[in-house]
Amino acid sequence: MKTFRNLFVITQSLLLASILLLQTGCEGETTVDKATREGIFLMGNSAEPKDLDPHIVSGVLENNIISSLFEGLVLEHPSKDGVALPGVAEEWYPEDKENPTTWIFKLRKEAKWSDGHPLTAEDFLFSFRRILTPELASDYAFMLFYIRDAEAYHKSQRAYLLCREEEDFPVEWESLKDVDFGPNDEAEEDLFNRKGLDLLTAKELEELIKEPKLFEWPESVTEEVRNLILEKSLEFAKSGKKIWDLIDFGATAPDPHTLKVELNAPLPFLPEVTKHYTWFPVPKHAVLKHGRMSERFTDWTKAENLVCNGPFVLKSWVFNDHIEVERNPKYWDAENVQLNGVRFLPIANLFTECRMFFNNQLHVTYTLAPELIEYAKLHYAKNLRNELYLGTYFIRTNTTRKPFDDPRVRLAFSMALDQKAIIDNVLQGGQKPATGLVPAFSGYPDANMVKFDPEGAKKLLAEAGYPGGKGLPDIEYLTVDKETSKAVGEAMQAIWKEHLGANIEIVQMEWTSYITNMFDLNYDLAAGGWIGDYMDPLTFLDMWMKGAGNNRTGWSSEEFENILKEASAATNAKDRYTLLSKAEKLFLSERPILPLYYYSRNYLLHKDVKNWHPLLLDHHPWKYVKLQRD
Amino acid sequence: MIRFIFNRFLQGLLVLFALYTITFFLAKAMPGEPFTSEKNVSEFTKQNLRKLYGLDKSLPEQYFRYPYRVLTQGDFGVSSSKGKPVRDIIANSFPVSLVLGLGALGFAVGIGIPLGILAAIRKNTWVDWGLMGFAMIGICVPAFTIGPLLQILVAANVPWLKVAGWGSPQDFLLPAFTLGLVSAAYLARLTRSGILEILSQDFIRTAHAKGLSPTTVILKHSLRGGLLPSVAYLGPAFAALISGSFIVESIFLVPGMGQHFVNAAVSRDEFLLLGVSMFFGFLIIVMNLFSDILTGVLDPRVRMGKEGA
Amino acid sequence: MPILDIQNLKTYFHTRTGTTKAVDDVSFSLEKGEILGIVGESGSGKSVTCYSLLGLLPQPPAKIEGGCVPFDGEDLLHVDPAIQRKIRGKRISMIFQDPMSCLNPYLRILDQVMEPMLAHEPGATKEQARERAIEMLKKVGIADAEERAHSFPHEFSGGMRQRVMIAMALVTHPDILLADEPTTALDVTVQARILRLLKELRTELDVSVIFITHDLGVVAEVADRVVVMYRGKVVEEGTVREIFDTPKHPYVKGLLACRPTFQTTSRMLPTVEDFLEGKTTIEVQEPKPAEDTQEEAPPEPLIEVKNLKVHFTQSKDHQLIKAVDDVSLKIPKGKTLGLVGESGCGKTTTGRAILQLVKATSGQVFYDNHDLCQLHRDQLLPYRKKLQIIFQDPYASLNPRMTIEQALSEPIRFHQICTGRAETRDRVVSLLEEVGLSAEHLRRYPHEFSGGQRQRLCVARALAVEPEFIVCDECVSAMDVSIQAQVLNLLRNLQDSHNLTYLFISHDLSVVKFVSDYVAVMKAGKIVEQNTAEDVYRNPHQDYTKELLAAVPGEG
Amino acid sequence: MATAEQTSEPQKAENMHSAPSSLSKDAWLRMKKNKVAMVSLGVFIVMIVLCFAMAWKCKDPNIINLTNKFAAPSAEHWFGTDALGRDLFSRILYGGQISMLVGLVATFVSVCIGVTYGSISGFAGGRTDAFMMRVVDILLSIPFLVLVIVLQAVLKDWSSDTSAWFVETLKWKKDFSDRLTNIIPLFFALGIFGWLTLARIVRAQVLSIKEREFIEAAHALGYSNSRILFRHIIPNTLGPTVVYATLTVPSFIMYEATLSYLGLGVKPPNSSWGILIKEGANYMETHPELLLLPGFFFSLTLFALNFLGDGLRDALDVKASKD
Repeated sequence: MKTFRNLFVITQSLLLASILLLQTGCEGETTVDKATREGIFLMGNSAEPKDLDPHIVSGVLENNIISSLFEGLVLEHPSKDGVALPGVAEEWYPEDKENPTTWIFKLRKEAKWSDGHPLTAEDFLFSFRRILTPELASDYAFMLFYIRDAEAYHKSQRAYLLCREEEDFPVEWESLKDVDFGPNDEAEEDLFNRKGLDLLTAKELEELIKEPKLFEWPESVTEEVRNLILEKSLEFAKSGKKIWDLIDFGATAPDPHTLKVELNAPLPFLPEVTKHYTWFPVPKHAVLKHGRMSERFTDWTKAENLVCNGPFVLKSWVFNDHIEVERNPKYWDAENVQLNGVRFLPIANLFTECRMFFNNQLHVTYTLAPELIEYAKLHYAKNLRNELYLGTYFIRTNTTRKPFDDPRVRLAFSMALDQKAIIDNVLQGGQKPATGLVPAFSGYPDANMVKFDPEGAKKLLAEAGYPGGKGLPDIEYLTVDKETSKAVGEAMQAIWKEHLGANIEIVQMEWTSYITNMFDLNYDLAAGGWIGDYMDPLTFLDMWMKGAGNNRTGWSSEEFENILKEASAATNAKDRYTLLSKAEKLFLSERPILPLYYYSRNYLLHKDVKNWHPLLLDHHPWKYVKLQRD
Repeated sequence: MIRFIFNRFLQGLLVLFALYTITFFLAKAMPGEPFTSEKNVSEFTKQNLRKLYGLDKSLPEQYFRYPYRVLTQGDFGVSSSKGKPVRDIIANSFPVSLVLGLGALGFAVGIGIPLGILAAIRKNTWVDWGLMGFAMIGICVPAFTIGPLLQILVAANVPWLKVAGWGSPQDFLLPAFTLGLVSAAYLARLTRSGILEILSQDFIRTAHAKGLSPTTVILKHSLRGGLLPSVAYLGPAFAALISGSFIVESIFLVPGMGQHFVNAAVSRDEFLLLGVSMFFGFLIIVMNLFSDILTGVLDPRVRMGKEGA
Repeated sequence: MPILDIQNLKTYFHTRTGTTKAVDDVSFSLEKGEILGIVGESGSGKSVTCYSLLGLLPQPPAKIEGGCVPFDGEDLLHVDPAIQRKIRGKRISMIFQDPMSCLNPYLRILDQVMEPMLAHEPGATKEQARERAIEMLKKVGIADAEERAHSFPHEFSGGMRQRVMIAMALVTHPDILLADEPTTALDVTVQARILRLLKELRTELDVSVIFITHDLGVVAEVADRVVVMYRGKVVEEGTVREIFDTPKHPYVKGLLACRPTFQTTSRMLPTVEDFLEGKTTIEVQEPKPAEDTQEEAPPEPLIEVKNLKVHFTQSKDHQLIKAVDDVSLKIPKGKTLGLVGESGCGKTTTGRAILQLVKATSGQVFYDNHDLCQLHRDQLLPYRKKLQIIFQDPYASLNPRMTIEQALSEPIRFHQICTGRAETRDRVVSLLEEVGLSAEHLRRYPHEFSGGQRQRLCVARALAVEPEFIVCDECVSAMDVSIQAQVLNLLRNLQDSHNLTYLFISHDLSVVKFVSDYVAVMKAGKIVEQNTAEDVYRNPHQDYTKELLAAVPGEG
Repeated sequence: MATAEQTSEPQKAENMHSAPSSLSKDAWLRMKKNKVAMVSLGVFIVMIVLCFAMAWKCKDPNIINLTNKFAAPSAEHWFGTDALGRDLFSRILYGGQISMLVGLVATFVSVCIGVTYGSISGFAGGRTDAFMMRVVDILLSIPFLVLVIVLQAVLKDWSSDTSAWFVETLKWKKDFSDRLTNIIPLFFALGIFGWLTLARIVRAQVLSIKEREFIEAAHALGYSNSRILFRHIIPNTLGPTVVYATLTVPSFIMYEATLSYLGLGVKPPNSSWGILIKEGANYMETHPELLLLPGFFFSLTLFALNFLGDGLRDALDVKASKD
């Protein structure tokens, strides 16, 4: 037996010895020390990007990488929100200051792609057309819908484009808004409504003319109009022309270094919008070298092929492991770029990310797990960043179902929500209680309509016919499979039980099921939130229009939409804000959503990082970020 | 032998096809689709996306199209969530999982089997109970507890070990240990009972009668037969180890294959899901076959017929 | 001077249920160059004695309580384990009963035969060990030793394996060889060859042998001197002649008497108990004067087997094995047909094919003029209870997780012989009493019975369904002679009282001679000779039969 | 080495006086002699009493007190409170109800399926066996999460509808029927996968048992196949089955937590050991007691169960009872 035990000891010590062997050759320098010395910024970036093609992706994490590789017309300010610095455009101005519908961007002449190819207005025109091409199916094409005819092109609105040229078209086009020009997935299987009138081929149109029952028109549309539309569509379809030839696209290039953008309506904050990566240029020559314009996921974004115009170029991309960028010597402002490179790590696990930071493996984390905030406050107080973020967390209500079809019930639930208690005790991330829908903006009035008022809530609920919660059905609260979402749900469950006597059943689901159920209005209450896409209140308001992709509450209001329309026509920024605020108040008085808090971003930042300032959208322009050991 | 492998290969093909059928229809039965997003994606864009991935076709057409393209063009489709060909994703992540899995296997075998032998030798003593209790801890304590504990207690205090990451040679140690621990525990139990079974056999008495030392008796005469149950266990277990583990990969930031099983399901990434599932099914089949062959190598009686007499 | 002198050896087993004195004050000595036979039945302590010498007993539960065995200046019983290991396998070697399970199935023959030499002769190279191993394998009679040494044990036949065991034991040229029932599991002809080999090797290698066996015939064949053990004690010691001709102890007398031989003519056997109880004259029933009727007209056959063939295809190499090849048999009602042959000759398969437990490839089995082979599973059911079987291993053939009551009442209920609970129970009790057990055994499990009792239980289970025909498949082969006598007597009694018909399958020619009215000799799937028992034994026609008869130990 | 014959007849007869009447009673008598198993049984019973009898006397486990979170142990809260200020002790006890129920019922279900399936496969042999084992291969490779998501979608409304039916038709208490109907889908999910390995183990056992002579004797007695299978073969596979089954209990309990998070199981604010451990692990740095205390109860129960399983195997093995 003894010999046997020896054998056991030997195997174990061999194992240990081999581990110790590995130890030699490792110096005492931590990962971050080394990176700081080399000027490489180490960033936790939550997940592997879907792609590096600005026209395909739609996430925040991709933005972090893409904004290091590409540069748009204007650039974010490193410390001020809503301020634009020159990017590819040296200067920009609306043709008419009073009515900013047409904008001119003067591009810098020395702008170059990283392969030395000059960057001209033509590249922008190509990029705009590319992202709008229906076949590319970009999720985010709507960000360009401000440009004249962009929407019509992207959605292939054939009938509209054909008929608007017709001077003696019998009716207002507006009156045809109920026609299924686009696809209608609720239509019956064998009807052309499912495909959409504008998308029918010549053959299908001929078939339809022969057999009119194949397409259901709204009753109000006259025979004459129907035939006219069909005829024109057929004629066009047969001609073999493209929709692109039909439109009068708003973006043009008067000369190679001037970009002219004509919009549907005046837009004073267009430069803000162009900071978004959907407006970034892509290299026409490089994209076409690796595939067609409308092809997704071609090889042009591969590490060895990617051509870009930002402060950095792609150095390596190891799938699911890291993406590293390095200095772009061809960048117009290369001498002012502070970092030698950035390494993005797809760390999905929040705890791992924090522990990597604690172990000096990261300069900045993507976020901070709420469970670790307490620990970070104790041990890493200097590194802990808590910044306001342009986003609102809210609970959607299903206004098509009892009891939330009654606005009084919605209001009661909103008023009973003890926002502060939840923030202070569950989230602990320094979030602000949401007083309205739109987070605080400079110049935009706070709605200040959402308040914790349990007594008022009880009264309202009683008025709605549920005194003390009696008669309330079981309410299903839909949320995702995350620990924090569950904790918030449990806290609200207890709060609503206490103040309203309501029985809440928490239903957790993984992400896609949750979204699907929410979109199908298969819920009573559902957790939700919205992060602003650009620095304007509109990004929070236009989603509540009828049929907008993210409404999903079943709520709609003509009045609300009219105010928004009015606002879009307003030329004066102040008037516009007043109108938007009016819309917000109207919305809040109906309370189809129960605002909980305004987001804040909690993350850890290493002391070596300089020039990294709090920003509402959290887009930190890479060229200013600096690493320096004090 | 060749006939046996050929037979199993044919059966394997049928298994793969059945697996494909089930996975395909399960994937279709999940709520939502790859393009479900909280962003405002219009029905029009979705239709274009469906067209792009061939998801607009009728169900039977889609059902036959995939195997057709796999078999004729080696095309496993493009992942809708990662924007890369599924073949490349597997080719990129499988080697990582393989290294991790082999490391885990190393730990499992290196810890589990010696402990099992020790427990068998000291049967029904405190050594035995202690070791089996330890094995029970390995089975009870989930990876999401062991992993972070190792990060906090080990990685944070050992300068040359990183909390997470993949790249330097020592990076595989912690994740492989975490991954291998459960298998080590199972192996310890299986080895213990396997050896005890063999130690009660007559030929062990013969070996003692020859005057061999106890170590030789254990190592030469009882280990081979005593390992048979472990080998049978290791077949499918190894397939599971080298196809990665979502939890371990997530905790230690390992770019392996396990995360695709979860991510593909959550993002309704049909082709990636089919790809990794079929690959896993293939591994299971191969490993089961391999473990059957290895059983034959260890036990010469199995090679010839069922039993000698 | 004796080479080994065992003095007052005491080995006890301490278990939770109490202490068993397995070896209780045993003394004997082994002279140089002799073969000493130790005879005794299972449980007599003969094996434990040998294991004690080599320190092979698991301690606990075994404990050597006393005695000393001086060997080479050391006391074998109290020597340091490391030194004991040096003696074991080098100076004293051992071979065991079942060569199937005593060779490591996972290692090649050569490795196993080389191993003792490599372990005990540190200077020996692998090459030398290999040479010596091959030489030894040749010496024990393995043809093509060079080639076959690379095979695994399962590729060898039983006799070959025992030869390998012997080679392995003698490869280090030991002084003493302990042989524990080395031929018990072998066929008679093989046994004869092995015994001859042992005798040859003894002189050639100058080794002293302790030969342990329960078979008096074997001892008579091989030993110079005999020690008889009973319940842990030596009851008698002497030369073979002394023991066989003038046994003194009643146990030895009983042992000699209860063994059926070719000369036994009585219908019942005396039992050891009779002798131990002090009966001096043993009354056995006189043979019935039935021989006349037998010779005149054999009664109607109950079972008739015509051209029965059972062929298997081996799954791996697709070889056709003709296990039973064109066998025809007739078994008259109320009589016993003995089926003899060596292992693998197809006698067991024949028995099972008759009972339709194995599907016949072709041929017919008539019972009451119905061809059983043609019947469907459901149609067969009424015949199941008419035809029963008793197996060799009574332990393996009883469900270990069923009490005796459950095991016996299940067939009764199933075949609806009795329906009521009480009625069934009465029937079970009467069955138990019929086979010599009692109602107090009802709630026990099979493992709580001794081998002989278990076989009685198997008989009782077979009787439960009131059969007319029973296949006894080697049903006494694994038993000690005293128990064998009891079971044989029981079978005889039952045959008389129930008018049963037996097919008695065995490799033991003496037993077959004793129980059978008719005998069929089988070889390689075919019947080579078939006649009345008397005729076959007195006047064998075939060479094979003669060879078999000549090989029976103690009958030459 | 001590062969079966060694114990002599008279001693046997003495043991016979207290002859037990059935396998289970007999097994119990043997187990009483196994100290480790009896201590384990004691621990296990204490756990059951704590969770199922004591729990009702404790505080309501779901009362939230946001201002008193992470409280240290006190007379008021024996184990302190959790992240939402709920009493940890009563949460552990109530969680234990779910976990033990899930662990034991799911194990029971998977043992039932696994044993039946595996034994049929092994008993039938040949092509049926090959087919049945390939089905196991297929099920083993099916992506678990996908199946769970589908099940969740299919069963989402089922549980509340069923619960409502219980309340209306059978007049059950709403709370009780809700909890019941919520965990039933869990058994579906666990049941589909839980039995696969067990089936393989049982099959291997059956392959060797069916060659034994008592099975042939049973055939000779004309018993039907199902009788042979269920009366003679399956009882003899119990030993390894019990051991493997106890090894699977922890994984079932942990799976329950994962499934609950996907909406297929325990509904918040109710909890289980798996969920408590999963959530407690997140506070590892700051409040390790949230992980350690439920982890302790969980491990203790499983240790007890495991040694109990070992003891049970030995007790069920009638042959081993000799020494």
